[in-house]
Amino acid sequence: MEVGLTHLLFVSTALFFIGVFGFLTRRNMITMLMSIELILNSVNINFIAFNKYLYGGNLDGVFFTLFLIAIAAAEAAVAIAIIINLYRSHSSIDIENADEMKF
Amino acid sequence: MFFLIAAFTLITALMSVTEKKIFRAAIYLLFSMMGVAGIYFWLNYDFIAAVQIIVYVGGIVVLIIFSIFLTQQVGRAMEKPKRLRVSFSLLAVLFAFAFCFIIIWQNEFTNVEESSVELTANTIGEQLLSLTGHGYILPFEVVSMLLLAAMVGCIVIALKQVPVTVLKKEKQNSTLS
Amino acid sequence: MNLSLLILIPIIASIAILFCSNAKQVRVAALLAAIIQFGLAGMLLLVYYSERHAGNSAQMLFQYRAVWFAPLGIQYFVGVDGVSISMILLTACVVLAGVLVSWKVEKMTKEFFFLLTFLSAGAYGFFISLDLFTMFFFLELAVIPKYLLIGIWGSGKKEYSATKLALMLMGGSALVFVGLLGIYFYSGISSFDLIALSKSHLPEGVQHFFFPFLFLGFGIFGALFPFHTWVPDGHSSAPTAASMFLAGISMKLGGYGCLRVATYIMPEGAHEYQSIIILLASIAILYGAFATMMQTDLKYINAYSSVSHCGFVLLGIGMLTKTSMTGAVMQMVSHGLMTALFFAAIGMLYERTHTRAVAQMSGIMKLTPFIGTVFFIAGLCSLGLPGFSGFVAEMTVFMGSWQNADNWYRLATIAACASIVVTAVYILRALGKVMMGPVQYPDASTHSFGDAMWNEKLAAAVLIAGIVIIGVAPFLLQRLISPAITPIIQNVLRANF
Amino acid sequence: MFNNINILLIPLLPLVGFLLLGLFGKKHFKSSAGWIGTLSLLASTALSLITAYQYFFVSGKVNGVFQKLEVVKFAWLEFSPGMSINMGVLLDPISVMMIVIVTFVSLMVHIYSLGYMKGEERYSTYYAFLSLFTFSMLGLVLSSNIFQIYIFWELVGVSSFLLIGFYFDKPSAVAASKKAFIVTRFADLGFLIGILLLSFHAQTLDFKLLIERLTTATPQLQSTIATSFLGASVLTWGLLLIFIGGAGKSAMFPLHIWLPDAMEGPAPVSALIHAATMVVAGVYLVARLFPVFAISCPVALHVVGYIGGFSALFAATIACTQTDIKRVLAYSTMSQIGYMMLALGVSGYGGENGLGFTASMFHLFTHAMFKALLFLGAGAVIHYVHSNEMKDMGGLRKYMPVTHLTFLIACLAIAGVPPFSGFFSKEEILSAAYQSHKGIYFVALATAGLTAFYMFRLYFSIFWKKEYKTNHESVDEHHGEAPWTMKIPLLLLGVMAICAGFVPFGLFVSSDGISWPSEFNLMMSIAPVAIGLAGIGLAWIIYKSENNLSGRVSEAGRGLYQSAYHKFYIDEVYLFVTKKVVFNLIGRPSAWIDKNIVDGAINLSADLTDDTSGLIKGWQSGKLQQYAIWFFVGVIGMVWLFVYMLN
Repeated sequence: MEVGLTHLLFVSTALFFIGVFGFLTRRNMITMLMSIELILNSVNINFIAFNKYLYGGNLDGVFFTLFLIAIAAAEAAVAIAIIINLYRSHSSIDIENADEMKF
Repeated sequence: MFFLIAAFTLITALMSVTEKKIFRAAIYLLFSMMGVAGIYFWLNYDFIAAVQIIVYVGGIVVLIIFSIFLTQQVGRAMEKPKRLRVSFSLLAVLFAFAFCFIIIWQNEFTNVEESSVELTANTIGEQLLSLTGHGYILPFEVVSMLLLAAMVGCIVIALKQVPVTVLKKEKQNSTLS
Repeated sequence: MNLSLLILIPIIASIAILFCSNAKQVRVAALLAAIIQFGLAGMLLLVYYSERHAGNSAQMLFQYRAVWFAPLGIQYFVGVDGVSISMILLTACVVLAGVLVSWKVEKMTKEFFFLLTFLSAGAYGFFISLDLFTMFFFLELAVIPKYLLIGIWGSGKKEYSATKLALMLMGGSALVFVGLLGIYFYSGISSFDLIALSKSHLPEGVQHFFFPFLFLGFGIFGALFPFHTWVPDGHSSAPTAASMFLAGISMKLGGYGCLRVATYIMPEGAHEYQSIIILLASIAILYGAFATMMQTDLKYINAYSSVSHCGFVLLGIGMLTKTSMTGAVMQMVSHGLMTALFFAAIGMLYERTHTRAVAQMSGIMKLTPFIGTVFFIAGLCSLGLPGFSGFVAEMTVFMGSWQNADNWYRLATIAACASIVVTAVYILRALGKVMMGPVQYPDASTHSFGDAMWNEKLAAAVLIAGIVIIGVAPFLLQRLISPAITPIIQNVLRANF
Repeated sequence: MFNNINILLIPLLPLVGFLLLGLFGKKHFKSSAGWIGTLSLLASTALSLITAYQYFFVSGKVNGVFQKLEVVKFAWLEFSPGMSINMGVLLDPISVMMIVIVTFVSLMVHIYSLGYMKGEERYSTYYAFLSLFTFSMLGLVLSSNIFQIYIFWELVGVSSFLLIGFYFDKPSAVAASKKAFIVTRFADLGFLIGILLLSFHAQTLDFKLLIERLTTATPQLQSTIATSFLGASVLTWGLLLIFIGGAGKSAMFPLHIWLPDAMEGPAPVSALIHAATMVVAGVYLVARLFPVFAISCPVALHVVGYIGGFSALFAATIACTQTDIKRVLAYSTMSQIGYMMLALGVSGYGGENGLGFTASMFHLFTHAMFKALLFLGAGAVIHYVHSNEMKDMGGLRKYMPVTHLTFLIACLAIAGVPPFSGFFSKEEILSAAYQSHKGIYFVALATAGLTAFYMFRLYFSIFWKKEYKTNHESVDEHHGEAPWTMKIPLLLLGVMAICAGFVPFGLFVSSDGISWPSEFNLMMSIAPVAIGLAGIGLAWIIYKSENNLSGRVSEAGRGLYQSAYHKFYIDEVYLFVTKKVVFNLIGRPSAWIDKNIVDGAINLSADLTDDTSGLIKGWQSGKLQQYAIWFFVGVIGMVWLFVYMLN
């Protein structure tokens, strides 16, 4: 069977929703962060796939992926800094315990 | 080959979000990232794949593992998520997945142009730093700034000593509630 | 004459007050600003007269126009006619008296006078604006300080009153803003320019739809029944000067807006809703008067009587005749002065008796003849005694209303006339109870019953002078106002045919 | 012609006096206030006499008709073209007559008060108020504009209020002053609406034009008369409403209740305001608009006559039973004013027909003199006895000879005994009534008898009846009858009370301004004189000396006596209406509705907002994953929308 764009998109969509599922169900902030990484990766796959199959003449998808990876790195670093800080103040990184920002 | 890589990626990703022990989840994530890199290789985007491995596998996941070490007793099972939420999320996610995929499935993609550019580090570098045509110098600079800001931000957040009074207050709050 | 001075001086003064180092400097700065404003207002009147005398028959004098935000056509556009000048004079009098009366404020003096001065800038700005957006801006500027004035320096259930007042007035301005947007988008000239808008004939449907927003919005400021309930609570909780400002100036913002914006730009709408306006106004007049009869707190008495008196303003506007509108403006000026005087007198009394309950006072006239006389004058003006301003204003409204030949409207006029009897009842009850009767304080020395201080005397004198001048020579005011009503009435007449 | 300044000075001099005394009296003129007031009024009196002379004898007549002269006129407040309040001075026979009465009586009262009010704490204030009143009253009678008269109408009302409540630490005085003001205010409401009605149809507020337009038959007037409202023509309504204003000020039934209570004020005030001048303002008002009443709307004039007649009889009945001497005089005043109204009511317009009008004005003139005298005399008695009650008096004729004499003159005058002034004016009224309406004639005749009876009841009770036993030995040694300042006005007014009747009034005052000689009808005078003498005789029998006749009489007509003594319970009815109906049925519900329903609605909306926010604030739980789920569901929903719904 010829592997086409649809297959790649299937993979990325599945990865995306696995990430979403993780994000919704996990209570540990680090694991939630990991789910977010999965979501970002699925986006990257999309970019690459569209670039490869639809706009072969350009490199835009590639660049977006590169930038996304860079941003993801920055995001992960900041997130982890926040998590560690939160851990210091709450002695926990359970998301259920960090609900001060309500009404 | 693609199917193998894809299956590997998805299965490890799934394991990563369902695994009870956090460290193992991180390891599964690592594998999943490598799977994604494998897809890039399969697509002949070697450079991206390399970046993927370096940044994700070598950087982010390692960072995550460190933070796990800092905040968690490794190997202890995490608290179970609420059953209601799991089932609700699962339902929502499955529905949404089906929904999205049906849209994708029904869509006819038409190829606009054939791949003509040789994807080497050289071309990427040139286009990334060029000012003309499809040059990406401005986003490049912006991203550099962003990275710098993120670095500074990380340091500020992580190093800030939380004032004692705030701590006390929060403790009181937690005991009260 | 540069009208912007009227706004600039209070703002500069309020900033200067912030930099003062002690209470005395603050008071002097505020007083100076008030006096300068008073002088400016007087000068404005003179310059206005000389300009008119020289044959300048432009509708608005001393116009100044500067683009504020070009893409939306928002301008800083000011100018005055007789109506604005009379309102500015009123504001100047009340502000001066208010500053004098609050000479003794000890708590957070600097902030108090800052807010007072700032508030006056809002009022001046409102009255001279000819651009609806600028006008709205100043309207808002005049609301916020009141919340603080009542909430911080008030008495009784001040938080409740302050919140209620601010919320209801904000609700009013929200309605006003909807109306403004309606005018802005349907006029077809994409401008907030009042003069230009008044000449652009809005489609009838638009007028019918948006008139209630504007009139109701401004009406809330002007104590339109049944949205008057902020008046009693707000007035009774506010400190003396804030009560004076509130009743003397803020309630006039509403009346002025109803006349200058709502009726002027949308005469067709005014015509459509005339019966409702008149109905509500006459209800407010009578019902406010009857409700006043049952009040036992002096400030509540005056606040409810304000509801009743402001009903005359709305009645005059609703009748849509030239005389009645002139009367409405005269009533605004007159009521502003009179009610400020009344609140000042109540404040002076309260400082001495430490109560405002009518039942707990008696024979004050013997103890403090000056304050007693001031109280009497305010009361007599309120019940419409000739020689004071209340009479001429009310009579002009009545005469004007009667010119509207519809029988039902005449019935409303008769109902409004009937209120002068009820007014006499409650005013005389209060006067008889508080001022007359046997002296109830056998040991008057233990109460700090001095007669009025210099500042109180001066404040009362300023207001009484205004009241008496209007009362004795109403033609001065009438000749100032009446020509300025002409364009409005022309719009109304054009809409009818 | 006239010297305008002189005429303007007549009302302005008292105004200057008021301002001077009101602003600086307390500090600078504490003791000289009385003289300042008196002197300014003396000048004013002299000027008004000069004016009267000029008007009546020199330049008032043109072609044998007394003109209505608008001497001064300027627009005070212009409502719309044609409709403006013009402040002006209108000279015609009745206004000239009134300024003479007002200034003269006021002067007498000023002089009298020099003695009467001596040593009062608020002496200067008293004179300030008196001056204010005099100014307002003069302004009222000189008004050239119906709105101007309303303005001064209110001003006399307030000065009356201030003077009744002069002793403001006495609760009864405060209540009386409030009552007076509110009742007359209520009447003024009618006046005001009447003005609005009339002015709208006449399109002017100036008396001259107003009268002209409402009396000359034009299509406009016809249509005004034809416009009917609730079964009567608009013009009738307007005139009746204006009459209500007049009735309020002149204490006509049923708006009379304030007048007896107004006696709480100092006696000279009662003499000036509540006997001679202010209370006749209502009569003056009707007289001012008399052509309109008589020519265009006789129905309204009949109502005036009926109400006047009823009030006259009604008040006379009550006066027979009162024991407070000032209240007796107050009811007597009401009765006499009823007489004047009656006379206007039976009058026609022009020449002989206008007899009632002339008679009414004549009676107004004579009544002002003898009633002021009665009040001042009563004041002297009260000054001497320190009581208002008849039972504390008796036998005073030896102690107060001057007062006794003048009081007797006044009593004879009011009883209509020839040749005192009241006789002439009453005779004219009765003959006018006889000519036009027999029923009213008999009412007037009965009133005349009652008047004689109660006046001499008063006279005998004060000066005869029993030996005076004083409770104030020590005080009596200090002051004799009264200081000379009090005696002079009594004597002067006494002279006037005798002479005033001999003025040939018809020559000066008539309904249409044309002089006509009113001839004295001897036949007509027999009945009133007889009935007057009968009344005096009856009083002589019952009250001359101490006996129990009066007790037996009152016992015999117990029901009538009791209800008359309680003033026919009119006060109670008013109290019921005001307390129960106005306060409890209107005022209290209004306040309640405002607090609970109108404000309640506002508070309810606030509470609803609060409750709603309480309900939905749980959504802001702070739980990140909840937010994420909603966000996710939202995104899916939107995609669904865009893909399937909007395509």
